[in-house]
Amino acid sequence: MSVTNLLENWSEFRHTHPVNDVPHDPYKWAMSIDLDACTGCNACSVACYAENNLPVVGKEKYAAGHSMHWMRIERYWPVDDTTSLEPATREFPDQGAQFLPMMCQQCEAAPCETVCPVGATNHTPDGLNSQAYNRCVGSRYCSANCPFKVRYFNWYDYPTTENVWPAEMTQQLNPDITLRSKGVMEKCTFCVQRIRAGERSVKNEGRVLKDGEVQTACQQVCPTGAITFGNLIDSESKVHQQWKAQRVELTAEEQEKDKEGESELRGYRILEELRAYPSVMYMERVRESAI
Amino acid sequence: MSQRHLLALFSNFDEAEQVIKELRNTSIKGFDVNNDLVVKSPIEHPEVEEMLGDKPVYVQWFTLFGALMGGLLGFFLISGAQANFYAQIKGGKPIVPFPPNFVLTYEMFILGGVFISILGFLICAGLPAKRSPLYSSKVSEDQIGILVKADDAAISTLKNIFTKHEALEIQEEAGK
Amino acid sequence: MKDINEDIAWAKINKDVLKSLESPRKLYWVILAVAIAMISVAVGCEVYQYNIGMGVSNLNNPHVWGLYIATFIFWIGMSHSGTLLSAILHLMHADWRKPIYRFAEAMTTFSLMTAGLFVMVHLGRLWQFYYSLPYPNDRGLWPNFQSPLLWDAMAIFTYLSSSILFLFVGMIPDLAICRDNMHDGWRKKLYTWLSLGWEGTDRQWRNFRITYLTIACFLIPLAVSVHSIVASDFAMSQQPGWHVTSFPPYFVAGALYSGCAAIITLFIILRYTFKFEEYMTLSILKKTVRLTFAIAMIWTYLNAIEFASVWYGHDQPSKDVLIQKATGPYAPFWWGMIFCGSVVPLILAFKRFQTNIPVLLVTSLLLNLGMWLERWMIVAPTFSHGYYPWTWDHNQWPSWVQWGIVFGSFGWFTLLFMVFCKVFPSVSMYEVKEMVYHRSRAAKKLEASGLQAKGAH
Amino acid sequence: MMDNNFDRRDFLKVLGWGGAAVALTGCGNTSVQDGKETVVSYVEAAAYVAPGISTYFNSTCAQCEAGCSISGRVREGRVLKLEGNADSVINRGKMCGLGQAGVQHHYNPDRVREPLLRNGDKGETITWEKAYELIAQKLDGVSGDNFDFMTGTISGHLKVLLSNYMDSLASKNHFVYEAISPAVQRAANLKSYGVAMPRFHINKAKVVLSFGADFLGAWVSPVHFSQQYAQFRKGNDGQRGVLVQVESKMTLTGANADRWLVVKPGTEGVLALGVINALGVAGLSLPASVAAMVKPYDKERVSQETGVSTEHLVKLAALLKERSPSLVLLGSAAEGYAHGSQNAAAINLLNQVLGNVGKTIEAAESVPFPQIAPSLGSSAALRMVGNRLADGQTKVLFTYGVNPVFTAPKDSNFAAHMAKASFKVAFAHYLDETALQADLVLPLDSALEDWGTHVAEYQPDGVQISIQQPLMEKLHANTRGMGDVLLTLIKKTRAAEYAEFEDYYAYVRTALLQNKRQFADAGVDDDVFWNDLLSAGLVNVAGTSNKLVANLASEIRLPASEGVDAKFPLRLIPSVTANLRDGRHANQPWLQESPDPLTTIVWDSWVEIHPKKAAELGIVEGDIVEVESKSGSVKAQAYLFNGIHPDAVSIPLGRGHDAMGRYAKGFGVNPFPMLDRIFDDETGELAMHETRVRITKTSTRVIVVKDEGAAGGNQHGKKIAMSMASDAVDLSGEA
Repeated sequence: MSVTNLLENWSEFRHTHPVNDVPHDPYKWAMSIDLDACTGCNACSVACYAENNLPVVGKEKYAAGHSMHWMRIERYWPVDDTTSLEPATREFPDQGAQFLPMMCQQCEAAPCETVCPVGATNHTPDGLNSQAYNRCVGSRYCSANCPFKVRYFNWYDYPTTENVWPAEMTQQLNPDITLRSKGVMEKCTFCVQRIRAGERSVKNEGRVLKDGEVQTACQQVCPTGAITFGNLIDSESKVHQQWKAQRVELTAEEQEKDKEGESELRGYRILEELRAYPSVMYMERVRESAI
Repeated sequence: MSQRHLLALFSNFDEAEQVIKELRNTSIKGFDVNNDLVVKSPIEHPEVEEMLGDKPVYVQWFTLFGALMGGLLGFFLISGAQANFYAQIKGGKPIVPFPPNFVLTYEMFILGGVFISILGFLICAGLPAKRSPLYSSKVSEDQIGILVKADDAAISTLKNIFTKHEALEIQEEAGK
Repeated sequence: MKDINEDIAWAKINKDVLKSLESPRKLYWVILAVAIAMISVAVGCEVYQYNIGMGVSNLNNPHVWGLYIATFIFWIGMSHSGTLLSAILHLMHADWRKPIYRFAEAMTTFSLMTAGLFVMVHLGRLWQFYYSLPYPNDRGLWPNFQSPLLWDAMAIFTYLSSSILFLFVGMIPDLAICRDNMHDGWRKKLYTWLSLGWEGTDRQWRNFRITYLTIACFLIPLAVSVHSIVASDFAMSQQPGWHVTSFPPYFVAGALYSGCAAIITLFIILRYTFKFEEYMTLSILKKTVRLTFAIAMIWTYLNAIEFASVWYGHDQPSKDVLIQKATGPYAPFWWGMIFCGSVVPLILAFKRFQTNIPVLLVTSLLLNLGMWLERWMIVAPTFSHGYYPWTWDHNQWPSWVQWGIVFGSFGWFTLLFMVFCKVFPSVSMYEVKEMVYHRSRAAKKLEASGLQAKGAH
Repeated sequence: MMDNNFDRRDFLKVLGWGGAAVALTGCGNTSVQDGKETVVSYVEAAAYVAPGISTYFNSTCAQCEAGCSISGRVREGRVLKLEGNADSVINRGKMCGLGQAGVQHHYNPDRVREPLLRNGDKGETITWEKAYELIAQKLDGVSGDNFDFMTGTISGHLKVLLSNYMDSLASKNHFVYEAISPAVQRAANLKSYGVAMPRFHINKAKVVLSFGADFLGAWVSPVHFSQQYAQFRKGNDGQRGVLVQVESKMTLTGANADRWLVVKPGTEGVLALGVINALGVAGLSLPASVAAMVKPYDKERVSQETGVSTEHLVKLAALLKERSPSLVLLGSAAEGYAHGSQNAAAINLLNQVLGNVGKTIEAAESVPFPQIAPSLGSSAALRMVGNRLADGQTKVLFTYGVNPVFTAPKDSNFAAHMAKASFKVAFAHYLDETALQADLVLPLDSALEDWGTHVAEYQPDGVQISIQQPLMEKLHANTRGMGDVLLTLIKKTRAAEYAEFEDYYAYVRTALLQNKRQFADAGVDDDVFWNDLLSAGLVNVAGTSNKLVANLASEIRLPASEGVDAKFPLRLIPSVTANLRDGRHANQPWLQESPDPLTTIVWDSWVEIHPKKAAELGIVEGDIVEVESKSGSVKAQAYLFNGIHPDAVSIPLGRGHDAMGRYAKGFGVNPFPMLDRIFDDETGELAMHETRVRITKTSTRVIVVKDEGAAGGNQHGKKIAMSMASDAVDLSGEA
């Protein structure tokens, strides 16, 4: 922690983020989710359990609010009176429900990062919100400050908890990922293990990853292809094109859509007004007006 | 020529003041009122100290030094560490952000100030100290003690002055 | 009303106070026993939680914080009035502080120690707590200095060490008294060692005065900063109901408030158990009570300000949280806080209650209950009703483990405090002497100037 | 410390001792040391095992009958994850949650590991040899008429082998039982289209009108239909597809509909005819016979009978008329009545009237090798077996892939009748309810350990024969593949013919190689062909094409809307959830903990009831309510749900096991037993939706364990899950 280092790179150390003049390079991982395609079937959530060694906590712990689903499917009812505390005010949900896959939004300016006392969660050069399990001391401040509440804490030592991974089931565990012990925070990583493996594989070829070479587990499984994941910088990537088409700016806090009132744009980011700059763009569900 | 200590105890400050006045006025050979006189009192009593003539206190300089050092150390330690800790962005804030570092600098400023002041106090007050040859537990109770150091020759004169001002008790260091 | 007798013999002062180191009333031992019992409950709970995991506390997602943090703030808050009484009043030359500031400072120190424990208890991986300390290591790993939690750690460390030093320095002359009056034994050794060979020489007194003054000056801004920083844990966050500008002053006021209430409680207990009726006089109590009342009103005002600013602001989530506090499952506790914090203190406005020991005891306890509720109502409701409706959870309730540890912490504090009062003079002898000395001289002057002065002779 | 003469050797000595001390006190024996596990060096590991490298093997998903082709991620010889096989026309690389949980079927800690012979109410472990002998001697002297083999849907060479085995025993009693099957519509389709299971082109339709067909959840081939649905939503020639769902209890598909129309249970047919009528009114030319038939179904009557507002009826007709082609689907909700076939006929008629037949409905090709075509299950099979058992016709009963004791209505007394059979063999993976009734339980390889071929009933394109191959070594030494078991059994009587097949693998291989020219040009070397086949995991063959016929139903008898049954005023809708289906997978924890999409409830059953009705009965969420039918009753937590008709309550199927191991036993309730034994008039299928119930509140209340928070489904004005009107946007342009 030499002071010379401090003085030499002073301007760099005073740089704020996100701004356009220091783009992530060569990767900025991002996602877009088409709510019109999402059917709420939960396949992505199960895929996440399979890929990321998520513990099945069982009924009692689930009841206590200790569930560990990194990707949860939320089900909303269209309501006429949004202020009422009653779940649904219509007699029948005659326009169906609305499903929303919610996972860590990998914010560019993540509220969880600043507050961690030990710096266990940070913003990586390729635009992920990383979580260093073995650095975490479990103050849970990050979760307290997460607007989306997508961080999940290991309230118990699940690897040694009965019936979480009984004998044979341990063989299913993904060796690319650690098992989290009690007292650490965890969350969706955009399947970072797959990203890193991909990066390694192309490194030898001296090129960068092409679109589709790395898929997240949820994207890979989604039967309707509602989830798109990729490198936002790569103009070839689908996610880039979708963000572009929806005119959603990663570093903007208000999008075209919000500016022009009547818009045919579907893209938006959740709780954007909090200026966390999420890396996940959602595309509005569409409802037929003729019936 | 050998010197000896002499301790006289008085019931109240007025007596003690009289004694000191007299000692100051009468010049006794082998006894320097400014260096060989120590007043011991159960409570803090500025007036007596005034009579002893102004003796400067340096603690506040320690304080100043400590506070500044604490502050500087605080800021550079923290900023330096931040700059070195893989220089990772957190929450879009600069890697060396001012508001947090100010808070910590402020704390370090106070910490340094307090610690070094205490150090200064111990140094200036000469604590921890060996017990002086003559001491009476009365001093910590309700009596004022006057400890003098003087040549054997002067001892008797001093004794007389003390007794004149009805010293409750006079302790004398055994002669050599 | 009877105040400290001005021509009380100094020797008597020594005798009376030193007695407190020898023979307290039976009640003392009862209190000690109870305290130890309470601690063992907490220890049991903590061991259980440590082994099984934080889950047993019934905290969950989104309720990741609970009573631990709330009680942490509570203890931090309590520590403040020690500084208030001893430092601020010292600078203001309010001599009535002299008989009571010693135990107030002790209270500061020990409540800080208790607060520190809660940070530990709260951690998911207690065994790794040292990750949050800035120690040089060859991997160049450092804690995250941006985190308000780290500011907390730093502030608390500074505050704790400073107030211990302040307490100690102020006690040196008294330690010398103990040294001189104790018959041989471990205690005499202890006092001899601690009093650093103090003899009350003019040189010592001179430096002593300056040092004590300096530290007092430092302590006041420090105390303010400490609780503002605790407030930052919330104000610096982004959550509705936490992200409030007025939190720092609000927290400080609350801190002084609970502290003063605690002082009243302890005042009454000490006064009885150690037979200090002659020194901890009702007139002093009365002054403390009035001070408390004033602070209570300040707190009430700041509280109102907070609600008002939320209410008139356009931040709907914050508004929802406020409404939730007042109407949701937390409503009983929230209104309880309002009642204990803003209504109960009105009792203190009545002269006849300002010296009524039983009433004051009950009241002060109620005030502290109110202050504890306040902390809980700051921490918990935001979790149950945050930004993200899907995760709203109104049913979470702390488990017996949480309650047990909170309960035990009071025992822990009481133990430390009571042991201190038994081992060290909890009334500052030399300063009481100064007090009566100056008062009697003042009286004499009055007499000399021909005016009728009462109380002399 | 260095000043004392403490030289290096001493230091090491100390270390050495210290180390030893640790070893003695610290570790103790490892499971390897005391022989519980064995260490196999990678030096002698199988060729495909490269430490740290994952290899992918294609196989077939056996979690349901859709026959999705899967690609298993295998590393260090362990299967880690199941992913979709991109080459499969059925699932095109995609999977559902149920399918992915296949690994938990394989690794399930509660699998049967040894052959168990009933001894009193205990099972004692025996060897396979002993088991085979036992079977031989029990079958000795039992005539084919007295021998029943009850299986679930079965296809491919296992089916061939099975039928040969049945021949060898001169038995015709192979019963294929599926508790939940589209049997009624197969019959109806056969009548109206001439094919039992045509192809549906959701993606080509502009409007999909689905009568309770949960094609995104649990209907026929959900993963395939989900993909069609995605295209359908993107729209073809610039028009986003419109989904209208008609049902009495919202399904996952209903939840995704643009318009969800709740109908009085059982009146789907009426509505269908009503729509036809309305179409006629709207100016669509109807065949005279049809016009006559739907005449009585004017919009007022239909609206009054079904509860669908005339406004929506007209709008719907208009939509269907102007946006063609459309597609009308028919699902279990419409089938599950005594007049299910009539409903089906009416709904199919709507398709015909709209001229969708041939456009969005096409004849599927039939499998070129009929003997490996799937033998389709029905619930009628249960009835037949039940009767035969009751009459004592069945002396020996084999069961495979079915759990009738769990899925049979209580009134059918299946368990009791089953006891009458003198010898019952269950070929099982777990000790499920049926296995517990058996005299002999034979442990089977998991689907990820076994060989086989599968042909799905629903074939979206050509005919796909999916290959099933082991993804890893057996977990348990004493389990056997069903094929191998059958082979062994059949060799008892026909040793000569099957001598050349030393195991089922050899059998399958030979069988496929025989037809090599069907799949590849004859020149290809056998091994090359075989390896290609295995790596592909499937083979597509041209099926024999079929013609669609257009039989307009001449007459449709729909019951007049019946009055309210005073004793049992409500309808019970046993809902089929995408994850748990008929309960055969209830012991897979991922499925138990994956929230139900609509209620977000986990690990438990619930009773869906409309808030209005709940208010009448003073029921609030979490009340334990008792649901009683003539035949039985269950107690479960109430969940207030707007997506259900006020005159109906719904309980999900699949939970409520009292066997099947730690993850299934004791979670939730099982509504199967309480179903009234009312059957479809024509097909004799169990009419699942006919059961009438009454519901009473008990004194207990629980907190419902669900993912949904205190805000329920309300976003409180926060822009979280947003939606917009279709006319504001053109999706076809989007990236």
